[in-house]
Amino acid sequence: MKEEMSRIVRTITTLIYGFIIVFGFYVIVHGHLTPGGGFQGGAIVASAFALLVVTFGNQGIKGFLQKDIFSLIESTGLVLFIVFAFFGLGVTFFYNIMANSGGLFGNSAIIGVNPGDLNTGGTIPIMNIAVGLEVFAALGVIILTMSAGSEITRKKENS
Amino acid sequence: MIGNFPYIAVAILIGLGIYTLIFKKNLIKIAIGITLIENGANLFLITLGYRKESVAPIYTQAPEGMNMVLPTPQALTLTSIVIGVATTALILSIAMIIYNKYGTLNTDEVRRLKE
Amino acid sequence: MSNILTHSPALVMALPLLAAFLTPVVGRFNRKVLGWFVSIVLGLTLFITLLMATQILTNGPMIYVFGGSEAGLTLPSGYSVPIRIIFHIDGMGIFMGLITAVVSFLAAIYSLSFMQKHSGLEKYYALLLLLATGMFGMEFTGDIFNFFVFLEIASIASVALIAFRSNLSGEPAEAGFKYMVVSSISALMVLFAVGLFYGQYDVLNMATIASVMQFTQLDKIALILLLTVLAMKAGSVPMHMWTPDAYSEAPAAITMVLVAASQASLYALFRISFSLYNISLNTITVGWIIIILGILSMFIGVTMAIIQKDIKRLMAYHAISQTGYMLLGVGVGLAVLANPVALESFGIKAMEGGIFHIMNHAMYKGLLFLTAGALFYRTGTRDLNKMGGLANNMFYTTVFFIIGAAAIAGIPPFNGFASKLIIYESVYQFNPLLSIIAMLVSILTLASFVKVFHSAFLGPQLEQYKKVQEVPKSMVFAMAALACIIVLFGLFPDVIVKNLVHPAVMSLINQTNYTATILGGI
Amino acid sequence: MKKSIFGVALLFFMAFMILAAFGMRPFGEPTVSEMDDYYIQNAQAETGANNVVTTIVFDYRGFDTLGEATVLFTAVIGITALFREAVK
Repeated sequence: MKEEMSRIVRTITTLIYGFIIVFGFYVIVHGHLTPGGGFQGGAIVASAFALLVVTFGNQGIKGFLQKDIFSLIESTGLVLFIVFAFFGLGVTFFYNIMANSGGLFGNSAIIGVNPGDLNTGGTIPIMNIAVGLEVFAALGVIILTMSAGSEITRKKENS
Repeated sequence: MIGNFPYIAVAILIGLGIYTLIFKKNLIKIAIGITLIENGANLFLITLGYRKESVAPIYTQAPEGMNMVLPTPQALTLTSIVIGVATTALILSIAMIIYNKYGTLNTDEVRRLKE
Repeated sequence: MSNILTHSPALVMALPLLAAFLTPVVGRFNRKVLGWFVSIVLGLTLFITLLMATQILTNGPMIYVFGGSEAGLTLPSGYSVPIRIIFHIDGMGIFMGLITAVVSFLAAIYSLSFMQKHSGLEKYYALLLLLATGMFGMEFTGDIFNFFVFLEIASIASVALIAFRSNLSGEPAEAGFKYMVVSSISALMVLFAVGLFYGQYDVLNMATIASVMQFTQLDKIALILLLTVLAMKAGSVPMHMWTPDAYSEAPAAITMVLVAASQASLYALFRISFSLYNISLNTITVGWIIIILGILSMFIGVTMAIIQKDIKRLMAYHAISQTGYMLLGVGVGLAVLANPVALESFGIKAMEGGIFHIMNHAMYKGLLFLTAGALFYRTGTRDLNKMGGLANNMFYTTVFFIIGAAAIAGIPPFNGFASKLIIYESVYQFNPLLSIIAMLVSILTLASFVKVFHSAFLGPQLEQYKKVQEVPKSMVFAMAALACIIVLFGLFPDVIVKNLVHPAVMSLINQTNYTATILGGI
Repeated sequence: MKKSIFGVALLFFMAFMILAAFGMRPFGEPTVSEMDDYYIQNAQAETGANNVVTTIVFDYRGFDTLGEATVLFTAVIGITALFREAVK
C-alpha cells in the first residue's frame, strides 16, 4: 500500500482539517448550551487527526503530530477534571461550587426556554473542556499507536 | 404491538452479536460481534428514553410548552459508547499483537494455551 | 479528622486515580521512585480503608452522595428517589474493600523487585492503580450503572496487565484476548440488565430498585443474565475457560490481584441475589443453582488441577475449586433464606463460612501465586518437571509455600482450616452429602499440593539451579505479610468471624436495612 | 457436537430476548419518570446550564463521567503498553 494518498485528497485535507478542529472546539465549549459536549467535541477533533494520518501516512505526520505531546495533554485534561471535582470537597466530591455564584461561568440561567448564555453552568463548561482535551488526546494517541503498530505488521508481511 | 419493534431490533442485534462470537473463527470478526452486542445494548438504553411527542431536553431555543424526553438514558448511552470505543480499541490492538506474533487471526491456529 | 472520615469514600477512589494519572509523568522524570510512589499511595489507601472499616463496624453503613449538598443527604426534598450517584458501604462492602486494599498494596511492594527488569514500568504501575480503583468502585458503589463503569475499568486494566508480557511471547496476548471477550460480554449483559431495571422503575440506585422490585418476568430475565455473567467473571465452572489462561500468563503479583478482582465479581453476585432480590426470588431454586455451581467448581477444578504440569495453571485450577467453597457456603445461606428457623440454626453459619473463605482464599492463594512467581523469578520456568531441589536454595520461599499449601488444604492451625470447618459443620446440617464432597475435594487438594511440593522443592539439588539464591527483600516482605495474616487468622478465627465476617453476613441478609439506609424510615 | 450445544444455547438466548422485548412497556410511553422529571425541572435552577443531558453527565452523575474518562485513559495506557517495544 502506498503511504500517501493522491494529490486531491491531500489538498482537501490541508484545507479542511483546521475547520474540523475549530468545529470540534466549538462543540466542546458550547456543551452546556447546545447538543454536544466534551466527548462529542473531542471525538470530532480526533477525527481531524485520523484524517491526517490516513491522508499523509504514518511517516508524513511524524514531525507534526507527536505522541508525547498528546500524552501530556491527556494527563493535563484528566488532572484538570479531577482537580475541579476536588474543589467541591468543601461540600462533597463533585459538588458544583461555581454554579450561580456570579463569578466565572457563574450566571444563573433564565428558567425555561431561553437563547442561551455562555457564562453559565459553573464547573460544567470547565469539565467539558477538560474532558474534551482528554478525549481528543486519548483518541489521538490510540490512532497514532495503532497506525504505527499496523505499519510494523505490514513490514513483516512484505519481508 | 407496533410499540415493541425497537425492542425486537435490539434482540436481533444482540442475538447476531452472540452468533458471531460463537460461530466465527476470526479474531476481528469476534471484535465485530462484541461491537454488535454493544450497539444493541446502547440502542436498548436510548429507546427507553423516548417519550411520545417530546423534544430534546435542551432549553436553548426549545419550542415552548413541549414535553421533554428522558435525559438519563442519553447520558448513560454517552458513557457506554465511550467505554465501547475503549474496549474495541484494546481488543483490536490485542488482535494486532497476536497477528504479529503468530501470523494468523484464526482462533484454531492461535490456540497455544491448552487444557 | 472527622472531615477526612466523612470524605473517605471519595478519597479512597480519588487518591489512586490521581496517582494513576500522574504515574506516567512521574515515570518520565525518575523511574526509580516510581515503585515507591505507587506503594506509598496504595499504603495510604489501605490506611483510609482501615479508618473506614473501624467507622463502619462501630457506627453502621456509610453513605456518600457525590455532588450532593451534604454527604449523607440521599433524597432531594419532595422526591422519593435518589438522583445522584451514591456510595453505599456496609459491612460486606468494607470486608471486600479490605481484601482489595491489602492485596493491591502487597502487589505493589512485591513488584518493586519482581518487575524491575521489565520495560514500560510506568504503564504497569498505572494499570495496577487503575485495577485497584476499579475493584474499590465495584465494591463500594450503590448505583448499578456506576457498578458497570467500574466493572469495565477493572476488566480493561486487568486485560492490559494480563497481556503485559506479550513483548516476550504470544501467549499473554492470547490469554488477554480471551479474558477481554469474556469481560466485555459480561459488562454488556450487566448494561442490558441495567436497561431492564431502568425501563421498569426509572431508578438506578440499587437500594431503591430493591425497594420497588415487583419481580416481574423482566426482573427474572435480568436476574438470570446477571447471575450467569457474574458467575462467569468469578470463574465458576461451566464458564471457567478463561481462568487458567489469564491467571497463568499474568505476572505473579497481578495474578494475586486478579484473584481479588474475580472475588469482586463474586461479591456483586451475592449483592445482587441478596440485597437486590432477597426473598422476592425463589430462594430455594436460586440457592440450589448456586450450590450446584459451587459443587461442580470444587470438583472439576481440583480434578483438572491434579493433571497440570505448569505450576501457575495448577494453582489457577485450585482457585476455581476454592471458589466453589464460597459458592457452596453462601448458596446454602440463600437456599434457607426464606426459612427463619433453618437460617438461624445453620444458614448464617454457612454464610459466615463462605464469606470468611473469600478473605482466606485471597490471602493464601495470593501467597501461593507469589511463591510461584518467586520460583519463576529465580528459575525462569513454570514447568514443574524442570524444577527440583529448590528447598536447598530458597529457604523463605519454601516456608511460605508450606504455609500456603497447608492453608489451602485445610490443615490446622491455618486460616483455610478455620473457614472450611465452619462450612463443613453447617453444610452437614443442610445436606450431609454436600459436606462430604467438600471434604473429599479438600483431601484431593492436599494430594495435589504434596505433589507440587515434592517436585519443586524436594529432591537433590539440580545442576542448573546451583547458583539460585533467595529472592530479594521486597518479595520476601510481601510473602511474609501474607503468611502472617494467614497464621493470625488461623489462630484467632473467632475474633475475625465475630468482628468482621458476621457484620458482613448480616448486611447481606438484612435487606430492609440496606434499603432503609438510602431511603430512610427504619 | 460443541457447536450444536452452543446453537441450542443461542436459540434459548434469542427466545429470552424476544420474550424480554414483548414484556417491555410500549415504546415511547414511560410509566414512571420521577428521576428524569427531577432533572428536567431542576437542572437549570441548580446548575445554570441549559443542556439537561450535560448537567446529568457532568453534575448529577459526574462520578460516572470520571469513571468513563478513566476507562479511556486505561485503554490508552493498555494500548501503549502493548506496543511499548514495537512502537517508540
